[in-house]
Amino acid sequence: DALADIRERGEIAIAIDLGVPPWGMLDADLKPAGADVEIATKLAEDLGVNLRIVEVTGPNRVPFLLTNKADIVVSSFAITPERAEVVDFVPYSVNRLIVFAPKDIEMNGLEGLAGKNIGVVRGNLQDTELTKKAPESTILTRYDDDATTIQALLSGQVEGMSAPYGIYLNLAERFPDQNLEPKADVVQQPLGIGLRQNEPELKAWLLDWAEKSHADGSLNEVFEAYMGGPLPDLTSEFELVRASLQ
Amino acid sequence: MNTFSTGHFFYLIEAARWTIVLSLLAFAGGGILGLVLALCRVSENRVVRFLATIYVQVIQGTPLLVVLFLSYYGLSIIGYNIDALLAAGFSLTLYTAAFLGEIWRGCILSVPKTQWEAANCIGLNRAQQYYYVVLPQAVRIAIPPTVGFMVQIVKNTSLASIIGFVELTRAGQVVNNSTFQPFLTFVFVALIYFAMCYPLSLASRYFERRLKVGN
Amino acid sequence: MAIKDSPAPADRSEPIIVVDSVSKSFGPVTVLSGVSLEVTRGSMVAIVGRSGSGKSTLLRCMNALEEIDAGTIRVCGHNVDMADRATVRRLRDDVGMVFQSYNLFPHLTVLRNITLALTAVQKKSKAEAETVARRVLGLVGLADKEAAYPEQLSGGQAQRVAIARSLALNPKVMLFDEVTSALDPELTGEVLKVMEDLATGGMTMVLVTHEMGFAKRVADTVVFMHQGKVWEAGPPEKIFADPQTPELRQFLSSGL
Amino acid sequence: MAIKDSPAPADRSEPIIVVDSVSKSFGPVTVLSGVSLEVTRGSMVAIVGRSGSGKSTLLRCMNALEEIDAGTIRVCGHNVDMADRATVRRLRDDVGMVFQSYNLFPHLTVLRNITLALTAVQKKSKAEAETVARRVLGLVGLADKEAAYPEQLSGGQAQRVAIARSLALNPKVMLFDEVTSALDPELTGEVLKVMEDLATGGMTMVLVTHEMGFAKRVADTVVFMHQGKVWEAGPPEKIFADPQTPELRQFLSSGL
Amino acid sequence: MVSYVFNFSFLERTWTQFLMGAGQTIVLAGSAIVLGFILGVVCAVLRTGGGRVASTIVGAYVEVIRNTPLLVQIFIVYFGLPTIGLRLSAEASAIIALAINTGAYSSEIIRSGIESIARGQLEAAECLGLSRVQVYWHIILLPAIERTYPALCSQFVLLMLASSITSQISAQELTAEANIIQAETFRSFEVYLVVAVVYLGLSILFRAALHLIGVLAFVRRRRLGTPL
Ligand SMILES: Nc1ncnc2c1ncn2[C@@H]1O[C@H](COP(=O)(O)OP(=O)(O)OP(=O)(O)O)[C@@H](O)[C@H]1O
Ligand SMILES: Nc1ncnc2c1ncn2[C@@H]1O[C@H](COP(=O)(O)OP(=O)(O)OP(=O)(O)O)[C@@H](O)[C@H]1O
Ligand SMILES: [Mg+2]
Ligand SMILES: [Mg+2]
Repeated sequence: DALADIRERGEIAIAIDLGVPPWGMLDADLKPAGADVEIATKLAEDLGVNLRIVEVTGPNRVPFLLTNKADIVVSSFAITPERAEVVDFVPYSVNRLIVFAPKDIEMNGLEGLAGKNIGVVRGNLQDTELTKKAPESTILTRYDDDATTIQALLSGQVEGMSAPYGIYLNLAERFPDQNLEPKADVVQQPLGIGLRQNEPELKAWLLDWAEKSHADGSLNEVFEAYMGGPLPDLTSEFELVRASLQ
Repeated sequence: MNTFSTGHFFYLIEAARWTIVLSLLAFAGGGILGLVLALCRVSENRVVRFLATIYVQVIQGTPLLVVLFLSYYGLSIIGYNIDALLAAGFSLTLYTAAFLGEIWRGCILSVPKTQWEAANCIGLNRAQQYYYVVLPQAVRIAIPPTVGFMVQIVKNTSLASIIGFVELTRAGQVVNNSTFQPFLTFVFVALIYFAMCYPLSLASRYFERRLKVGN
Repeated sequence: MAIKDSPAPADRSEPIIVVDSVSKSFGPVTVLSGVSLEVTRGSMVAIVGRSGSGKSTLLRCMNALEEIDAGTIRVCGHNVDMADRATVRRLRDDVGMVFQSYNLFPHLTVLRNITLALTAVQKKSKAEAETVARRVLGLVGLADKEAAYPEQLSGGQAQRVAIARSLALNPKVMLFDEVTSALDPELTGEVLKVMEDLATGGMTMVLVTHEMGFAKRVADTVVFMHQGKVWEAGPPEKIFADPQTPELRQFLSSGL
Repeated sequence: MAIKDSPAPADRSEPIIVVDSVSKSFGPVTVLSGVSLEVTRGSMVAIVGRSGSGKSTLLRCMNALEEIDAGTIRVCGHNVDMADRATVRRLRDDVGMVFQSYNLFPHLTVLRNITLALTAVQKKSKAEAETVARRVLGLVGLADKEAAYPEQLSGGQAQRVAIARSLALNPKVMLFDEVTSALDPELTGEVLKVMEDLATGGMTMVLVTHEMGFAKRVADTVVFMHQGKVWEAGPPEKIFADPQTPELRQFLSSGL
Repeated sequence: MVSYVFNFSFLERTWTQFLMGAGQTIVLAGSAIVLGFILGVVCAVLRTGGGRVASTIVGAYVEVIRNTPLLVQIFIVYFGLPTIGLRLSAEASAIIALAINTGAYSSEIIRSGIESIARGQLEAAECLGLSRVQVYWHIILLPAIERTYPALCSQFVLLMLASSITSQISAQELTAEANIIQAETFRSFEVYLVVAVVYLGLSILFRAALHLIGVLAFVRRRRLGTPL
């Protein structure tokens, strides 16, 4: 029983990738910061244990979890059916993915991407979604992380890029001379706290916690601070998980 | 989002300590095992030679990333939880030895056959032939490729980020992702790597020059 | 083979090297075909013959540096067989060899070239080894070159170092391959004196040479090799004065 | 130096090699001190002397392989100076050299060792070059070894390939360093004949040797070097029959 | 003990992707090896016999490239060149960066081979009248490369493995494909095992090819039966 273990230890190890702003990053004082960090901090507080952040990277989030090197993962995990075969999820946020580009580039809506070269993070949700939804003639150029993709946009290797709305806000503020603007909505995907399968107690606790935090607006508060908009309703997602618990 | 500051610079420097620790582990372990391997590869015993060849083929053919991954998580999965540092040291040793062993084998073979014969004829045993006659001559030709590989090791320790080490390259990525100033960030990363690797190159030149005496 | 009278007490008539029907090819090239030879303890045998007749190869076979295809070789009681490493090692303690191409160790000084085996194999102390080395260097007239590296030596000096390196080990049998080829007459004479002393002391020597004067003067027995065979053998007076085969006659007639 | 009468038309008394007061040291070791020497076109000069007396070094200086410390050397009208690369290249077209240690190219076959310079320098076609190479290989008795690699050769064979390699280029001046040291008397005789033919054809030859018989028979002039100096020089009859210095007397007396 | 059930069923859908990735890696690494080797030879020659200026320039090139991370070099080619108006595709940038990188390492390896050639060899060649270029071409290079061939081969295999890093600038190759599959399925262990096997296969392939080239190029070793 992982939950009991955590309580007994008085500490929860949460895996967070600190290289994916605005979810996880370093602040000006080089302290962990970002939406995931705040949520993890709150989670630990509510559980009444100390928080230990385990720094992970995109590719080793799952191995860390599966080999007991972290108790849970709060690291902008998009929930997909394939992934759900390997780990369990408790929804806590959503990822609103858009395509943005400089103003002078003509592209409106997903159809407007035809023939355009768009940068995405390889294997991330925007990659899979755009592969499905964008017109045939769209060129998707895949990079390893957001920072590289941004660099590709700035250096003109791609015409536009797809990323979470929060990143767009950041960039627009930081590089005003690029005249970036949103061009198309891609998808809104629920994000989940990842945990090992067959841990019903922990899963139940996390679900209760998420529902409560969702209801009292604390999840929304964090979301608005980083993503520049309100957190959409997650009730239906919670119900799906609740159903799987029975 | 914040901008690149001296704080970030020191964060990089601090991460570089891991790079150094991991490199030293690789040099020490890989150097010793690599020498054994090189000797096995030129051994007169067929079985020894064959086993060493298999080892070199397999380890050289597998990306270090995969070796690291399997020795850390793979062992965990089958029930052995090992320390990350141990896993890194183990993987880097295996990997470094395979390459150094192969480089050194070439150098050993480049010593003319007549030198072996002369050493043999004055009664030196196999170990003595290596120690007194062959290795000193092989070392000279071995220095540049060895150092060349060692500086690659220093940089390849960055792959240890897969098992959780925040070493120089990973720290650079984190800083870059927080500041979105890739050129500045990576120029500093490159400079720190240069500061760690260049002394190796200098040492190599020094030893090359010294060993030239009497050759 | 001929026996030289000398003060050494050992049984001089017993053969210390026995080569029996030895054959050897390199791929399609047959280099030795059915060579048989006996060398008695303390004697000095000179092997002569045309270039390419297999002299160096025969010497190398005696010292287990080449695998033989057929026949047997016994040296100092050891059955020479490259595959048998233990025997080969014991063989090396008894046999010294000087190569046609010297094969000095380029990374070691002249002195170290000589002391190496003394300290590493014979376990002499450094001081002891250097005393021995300086003595043999003196014998070959190179006392002043002990600190030089091989590439700083002239041809004749390198050859003398190679000789000194083997002499220092004081083996029972010495194999010399064209050991005076780079020496001027004066030095040749000196090296010869050294060899004669060694033979008197009981050392057995086999030397390949193409200087007939040298062979005539030093050898108890002269072996003439031709096309990988022992064509004629006997005491020098007989070989040089009364050659039996036209090949040997032709070989000798062209001498300058 | 002595002039040999021959059918070639060129002015035979004009010196083709002029060595003037040449000195040379390796660090503290003085190897040549004030050597002067003239060699006339088409003559054959033998340099003799003790091991280490500077014979090889003198030859190497003539061919711009060693920097000289003082003095001048002119060969075939070229001022020999290692620093002047253009002249050195022209010098090399006129001068051939055979090394004491052969220096064959180990990665090339015997044939290719010889044809290399013919095709690369003299721009002969491959077929032409091979014809020349086979002819000189025949001259030194190695027609059957053209496909072998240097490490497959016996000492004497390697030496003959080195000779053939230089001969093939047909230079105006040939420098031979102990070129018959690994040859048996019969072969020495053959190589000698080749040399005499070349001299008759007008080639100038300087050879270092320690076989006095050879020097006596082939040379127009014999130069005796001692301690880095030209000690005595003159026609062989005079040098061998009537040595002027005790050093030369001693050197000759020890001959076998 | 963690209970983990291995599941390779994703291979059914994705094996073509792995295969394609392997093919792309072969092209990428193969081209970079050829270019890098040529660059390495040229640099080694300039370093040892090209005069002061050339040797200083090559020396600086070697030190800068060897002592900085490959990733930075790739970024500079891919993101830096556009600022001076030269925009290359990811694959072209990757090949150029990898070739420049390998060139530096191979040039050092070959240089050590060149410097191990005995002086007598050079003297003999010069005495035959060969020009400097000819001496390098006929006498020095082949034996130098032959002597250092094992080290060169190791370097080339390293390059093949290092080419995985180019996925970062969107070059298509094996690791890139594997990352996609892993992100989709979360089957990290299985994907890593498959990747390991594919890379192992590739490296055996590369080694075999390099060995074959060695056997063809070094005629003497082949004839004398000396092992490579
Ligand atoms: N590179 C060098 N460094 C130092 N000393 C050298 C070097 N080369 C030659 N010498 C010394 O110069 C002297 C003359 O050498 P050289 O090779 O000219 O002799 P040589 O007359 O050809 O002798 P030999 O008949 O033995 O070949 C020798 O004492 C040798 O030790
Ligand atoms: N490794 C080898 N491979 C092929 N043939 C070889 C090899 N070594 C020697 N030979 C050949 O064997 C023959 C005998 O060689 P060996 O060296 O015994 O001659 P030698 O009598 O010592 O001649 P020299 O007086 O010229 O030194 C030669 O024809 C030579 O070409
Ligand atoms: Mg021989
Ligand atoms: Mg000499």
